[in-house]
Amino acid sequence: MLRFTATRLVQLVVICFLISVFAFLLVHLLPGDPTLAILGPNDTPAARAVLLHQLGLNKGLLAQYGTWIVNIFHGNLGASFLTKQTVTNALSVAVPIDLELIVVSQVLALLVAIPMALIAALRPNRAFDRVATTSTFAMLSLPTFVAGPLLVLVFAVTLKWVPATGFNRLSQGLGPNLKSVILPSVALAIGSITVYYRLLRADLIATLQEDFVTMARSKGLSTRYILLRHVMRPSSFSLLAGAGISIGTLFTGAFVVEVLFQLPGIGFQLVQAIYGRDYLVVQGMALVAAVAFVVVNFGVDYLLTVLDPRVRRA
Amino acid sequence: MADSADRYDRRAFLTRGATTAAAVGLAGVGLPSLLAACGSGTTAPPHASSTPGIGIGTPKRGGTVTIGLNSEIDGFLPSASHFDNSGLTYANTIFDTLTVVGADGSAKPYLAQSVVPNTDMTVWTITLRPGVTFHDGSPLNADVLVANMQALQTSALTGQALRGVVDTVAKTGDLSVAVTCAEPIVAFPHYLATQVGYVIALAQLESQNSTKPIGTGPFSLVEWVPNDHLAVTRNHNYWRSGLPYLDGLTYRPISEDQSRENSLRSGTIDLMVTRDPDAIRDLRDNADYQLVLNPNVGQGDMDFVILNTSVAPTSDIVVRQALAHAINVDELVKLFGAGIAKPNLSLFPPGSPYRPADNGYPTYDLAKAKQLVAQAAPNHGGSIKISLATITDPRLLNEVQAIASMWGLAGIQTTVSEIEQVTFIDNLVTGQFQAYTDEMFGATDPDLNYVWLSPTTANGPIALNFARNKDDALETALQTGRTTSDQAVRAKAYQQVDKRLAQDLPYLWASLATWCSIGSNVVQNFNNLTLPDGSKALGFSNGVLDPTPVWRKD
Amino acid sequence: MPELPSYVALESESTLALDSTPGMGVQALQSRLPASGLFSRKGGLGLTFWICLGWVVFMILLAVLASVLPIKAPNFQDYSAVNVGPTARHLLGTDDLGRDLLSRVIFGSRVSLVIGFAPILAGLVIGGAAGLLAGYRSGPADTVLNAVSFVLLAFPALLAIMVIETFWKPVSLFKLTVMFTFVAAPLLFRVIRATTLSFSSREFVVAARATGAKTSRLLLRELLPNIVPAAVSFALIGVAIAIVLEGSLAFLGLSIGLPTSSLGNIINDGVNSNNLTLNPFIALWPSLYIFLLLTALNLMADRLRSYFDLREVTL
Amino acid sequence: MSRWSRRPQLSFPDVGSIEGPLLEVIDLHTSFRTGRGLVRAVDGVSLTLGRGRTLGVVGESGSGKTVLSRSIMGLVPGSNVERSGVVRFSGHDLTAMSLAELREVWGMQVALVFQDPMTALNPVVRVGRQITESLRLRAGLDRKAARETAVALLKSVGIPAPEQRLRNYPHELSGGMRQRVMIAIAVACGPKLLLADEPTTGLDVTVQAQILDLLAAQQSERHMGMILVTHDLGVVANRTDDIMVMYAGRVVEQAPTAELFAHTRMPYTEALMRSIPRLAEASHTRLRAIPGRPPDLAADLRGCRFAPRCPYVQEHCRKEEPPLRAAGQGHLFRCWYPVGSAEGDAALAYNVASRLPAALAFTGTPVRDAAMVAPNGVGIT
Repeated sequence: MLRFTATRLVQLVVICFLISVFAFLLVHLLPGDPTLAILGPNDTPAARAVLLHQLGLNKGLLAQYGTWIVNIFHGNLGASFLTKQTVTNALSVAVPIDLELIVVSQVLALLVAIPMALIAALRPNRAFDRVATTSTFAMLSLPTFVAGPLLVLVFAVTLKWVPATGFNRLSQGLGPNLKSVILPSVALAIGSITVYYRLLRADLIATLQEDFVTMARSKGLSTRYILLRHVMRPSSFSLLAGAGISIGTLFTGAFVVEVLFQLPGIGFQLVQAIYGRDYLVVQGMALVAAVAFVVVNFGVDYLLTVLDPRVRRA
Repeated sequence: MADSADRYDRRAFLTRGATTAAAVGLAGVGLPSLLAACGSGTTAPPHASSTPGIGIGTPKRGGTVTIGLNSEIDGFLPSASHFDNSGLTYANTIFDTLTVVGADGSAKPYLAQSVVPNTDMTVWTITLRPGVTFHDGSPLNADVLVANMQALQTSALTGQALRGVVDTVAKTGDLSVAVTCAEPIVAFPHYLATQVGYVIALAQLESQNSTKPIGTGPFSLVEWVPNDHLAVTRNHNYWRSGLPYLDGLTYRPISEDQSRENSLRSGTIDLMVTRDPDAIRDLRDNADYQLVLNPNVGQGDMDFVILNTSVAPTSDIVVRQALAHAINVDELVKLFGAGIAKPNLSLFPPGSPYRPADNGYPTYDLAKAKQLVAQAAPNHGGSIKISLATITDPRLLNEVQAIASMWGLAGIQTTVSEIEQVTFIDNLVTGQFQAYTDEMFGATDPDLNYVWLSPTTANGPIALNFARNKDDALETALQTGRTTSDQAVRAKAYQQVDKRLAQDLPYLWASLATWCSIGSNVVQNFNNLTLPDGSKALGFSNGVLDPTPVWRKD
Repeated sequence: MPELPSYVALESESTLALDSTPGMGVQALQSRLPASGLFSRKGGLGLTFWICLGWVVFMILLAVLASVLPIKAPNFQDYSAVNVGPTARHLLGTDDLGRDLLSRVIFGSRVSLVIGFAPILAGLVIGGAAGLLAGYRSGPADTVLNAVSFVLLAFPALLAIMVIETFWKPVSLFKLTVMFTFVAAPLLFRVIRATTLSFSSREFVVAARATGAKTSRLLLRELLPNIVPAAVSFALIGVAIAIVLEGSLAFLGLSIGLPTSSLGNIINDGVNSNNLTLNPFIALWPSLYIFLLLTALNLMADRLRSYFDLREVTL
Repeated sequence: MSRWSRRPQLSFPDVGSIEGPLLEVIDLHTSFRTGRGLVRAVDGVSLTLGRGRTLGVVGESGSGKTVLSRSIMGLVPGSNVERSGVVRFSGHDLTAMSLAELREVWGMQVALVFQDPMTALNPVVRVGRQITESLRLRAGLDRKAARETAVALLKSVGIPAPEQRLRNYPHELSGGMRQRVMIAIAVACGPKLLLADEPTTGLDVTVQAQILDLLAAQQSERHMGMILVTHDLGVVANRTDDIMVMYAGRVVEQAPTAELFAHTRMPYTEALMRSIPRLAEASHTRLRAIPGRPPDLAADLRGCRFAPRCPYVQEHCRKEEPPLRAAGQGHLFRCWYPVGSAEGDAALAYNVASRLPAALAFTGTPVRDAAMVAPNGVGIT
């Protein structure tokens, strides 16, 4: 096991280094610079020179990258040129929002997709399977930015059950917190249900054709027991891999929902920082999102070796 | 100073929150200097029993209100942060301005006890109100005011705009300061009602801290989480005794117009500021909500297409005339005004003293437009090609496509493009554009727009007069308007400005912006500020609120 | 077509001695084609398959022949009929600029079909080849390709697309396709690598290798037929996601330059400034188009997979 | 607990006390509706099995022997199955039972041993749980008792160090070991009838013998009836009491083992026996395979199903299918020109004379494969 984690750690470091270089270069490719965003029309050459010096942007790219990386190791991700807010502070606002959005939406997606897949796999090509498959396509062709407004129209505006926008932090009580997160999570979950349903259904059908299922039946075990204790585990591998990727990409992929529901998550602040040429915030957010993705997927890889003893030797 | 040239866009959070670079840094809200000859206001039809925004019955103390704004600000430093309409609303909550514009349009003393000019209006003496303290307990005195003024003069953001106005600032007494101007500035009190009029505590000024504001205003800071909320609580020793009524306030910036409207209708917020005509149309006839539109006083923000007069083909006046004649403004506003916005082919709103009877602005005439295109085409390589751009906003994108098809009918090949905010502003400032949509010129006194219109700021690599039109007659009219104290002469001067703009056509006018504040019936008295001298303030204008008089009914 | 339990299938096809593992070589696939031809309901691919195929071909024809069809110009603004529901003149109604929705959806489908299929096909080729190689021949090639795929996936696609767009003006269909390929290729790489890994440990591959088969022959003849079903079903989801992703970009103003329409930016327009309540048709027709396209594609894919995969659930 | 858990009360008398046969199968049919028509996998099979006796079922692939074993248990899944006939097990008709009642029978009364231990054990579940789960859920033992029984079971099937083995996963055991675990699982709840579906096919010969001895030992120790399904005549030769030969879904010959080998009546059975390589023959003698292939079960077959490949075939065989006829005590066969009878020899001679390919192949003397013989006459092994 140690060798497994060791190679993974090395890969993690290499990948994060590549991503940090990638993020840094990309952002500095953007035409224009933060002085324009700060000074606006009063961007006289003199004022610009002063500001560039203040922000340390007059140094060479390599030097800037160097200072950025050194700061990171000291735990200082730098601050926004515009709002003077430290990136860590912005993250302390963004990460809880994204984490909660991702956890609630993916749990919802799994709670819907798993039972559906089980029933569909038990009777492939029968009525339920056909209906479920078609309805998942309907969900797939319903973009988040259509699902969001529809949900708000029904549950917030007409029924007034939940707030239409905004994020109530956990400190304001679980009830209000969940209420503020439920609509964006459902909008996000709709996209994931289809992927999870199709992955799980395909694997379940394959597993249900294995001999050990007939063996289990020949022991007189109930269908429910066989499904949960024998069939689920070997069929959940690609589902897990799918979850890893979908959770990873949601860190920045949820920006549409974050805009619609005014939730300043990582995607939201990343987009804003790009528009404002707020280099340090962009680099900080991009790096954190990327590291989160890598960590999540390495976690999934580890979980796969735990779930499938045959893989452990690899 | 001129009202902020803020951008009307649905992606306000994308742009304004981070950059609001569009604002000159000086956003003015205030009142017309003359008694407004007030035409029928475009306020919503009167409610059953009360006018919207005016409280009924005795004010109730306590409770909190949540207000949804259309954008987030980037800080609380008047000398470094961009105060768009949301910025000014935040500032009105935590700070006070030296003067506030009254319902009659004149700038009345507020934090300042008096603002007195010398005979030729070149030296203005501001005397502060005694016994006023900041939230951190420090006293308000002449030293603090001088420090504030000097900070504004030296700041990269506001310095250039103030150069033409304020020359030197000197303390003349414990509570009085003398400001000498470069030239007679008739509308100086109006400047003190804009971003430069806010006075912040020495502690915040010296540390240049833009996230922890300390002011003299009705509420003091509790917590500011950018793009999420600003929480403030009642300032118990506010210098206006008995005010404010509320215990606290929460501002929530919601950039999506649709989301903000949904938040109001779902009760997530109690009051909102919007400029989306659809929202106004939806809620106008709904008895649960009070709608307060822009007062028909002073100058409202104008929606228009700005043409770059320093670059071909828009440098050719004939082309500009063709473009003006080709736009069917009535149809355009009907399509996008949701029946709320009104076409307004002038710098000034209808009923304003500065609006000439007929400013000669070209009306819609497709045949004439075609003829002008044919006339101008030979000296532009045989055909007129215009690139029309806007920022990422669904209504503006549709508007731009409509204009493009109208110009197409007149034979002008138009390409439409969408540009994100920073590049948009950069192109405006550096003149790398032909035709852009734009929205600005909201101000309580025409002089506040001097820096945007004056040919003196039209040259050099970076020009504040984006259209870069150089018209001497326009400059003389602006100068007389700025320096004469005779109202009749001033009116004639600004009428001349409007006529010149209609001749030179740097701006193709469309309609007045439909600013509106909408509150549920729970929120009372959100547009009924009374000044210390007992008279009524102008109140909500160009998207700026003052929460001081608000109370909660339930 | 109901299937036989595996052990029955084995017995009744004795001489073909199908190996016991689910995967089958290419020769087994050919043997599956029944004597009674492809079209018959009983043995063939079934009517639903051909209906779906017909529908997809119809959609592609519509998109290709759009400019020739007797429909209105997509960008013509008819101010007399703004936000109108389906009428004789405008079969599917008009949008908030009075443009005919039928022609905008058809012209829009041009962009969206390309955006949907091109990056996924490119991704399948690039990701597929890399995936096959990495999955089959683990070792340095695998670790390098895996690391590259990780970096591409981990990097916020949003940042890349936004930077490229502001830098690489104006946005064209080709550029969008290239950008989407960058997103699709690593995803498909990971799926195909995973499937290759699981199949390459199966006996029939080891057996084929034992008979001295060249790697290329082995990859193409043995592994590919088993990987295709999984890859195709994932790719089809990819098509849907790509089309809808283009809509999210339109939401941010980073999509195809206006006024050309794509299904994404029509839907986006249909959701803005309460068009949803005012004129829901704007968002409805393109979403319906995507839904029908996807359902048809996926039914075909499922039909093909179950046709070539004669096994029955034993529970 | 949900309604399924309400256990239907079926009473199964103790093995010793029932009169009559343990298992009685009367005219069992199992067919599958497929795209190519109705595949009649089991086409009318009847058999009886007494307590403690072993019945061998022999046949090529596609003869329906595996479907027979699964049909007896009622384990043939799928919505496209058509079943008829009666399967009476110690007085209860299994074919009339509901799924819930059948589930009472499975495991406790009747058990199944699979052919391929590799796929019949769940690869991701420890061997221990795959044994104890039926002990705990069906036999109602608590965790500790179940573990102890499992260890005892593994010991009884000859697995060394059973405690460690419980923690292993199936892929960590050898083929033989896995088959022993399978048998342990099957006999865990003390079934009265054991259906072994080609239990040794997946194993090498040396392990085969051990597994078959183990099955025999378990059978006698637990006084079980057993049906041993295989395609290898050698397996059933001296381990079964009776043998039933199946061809194309039908029983073609049935007799006590010794009787079948001594007086084979059915040409197919004779051909099967002849195809077993003899030690006596020199190495590399070419094996005698039966030419042709079994019929397509979906086609409507007329006449004797072995006719196309039978060296004794005559016109009568092609026109009318011979019924099962008795040939002495407990010996049935289905042929017009049985082996060893006068008509049989005449038919064979006639066919050889008329140069019928099947007959020639049948009578040709076995020849050594020249290419494989080294110059010194010793076969290249």
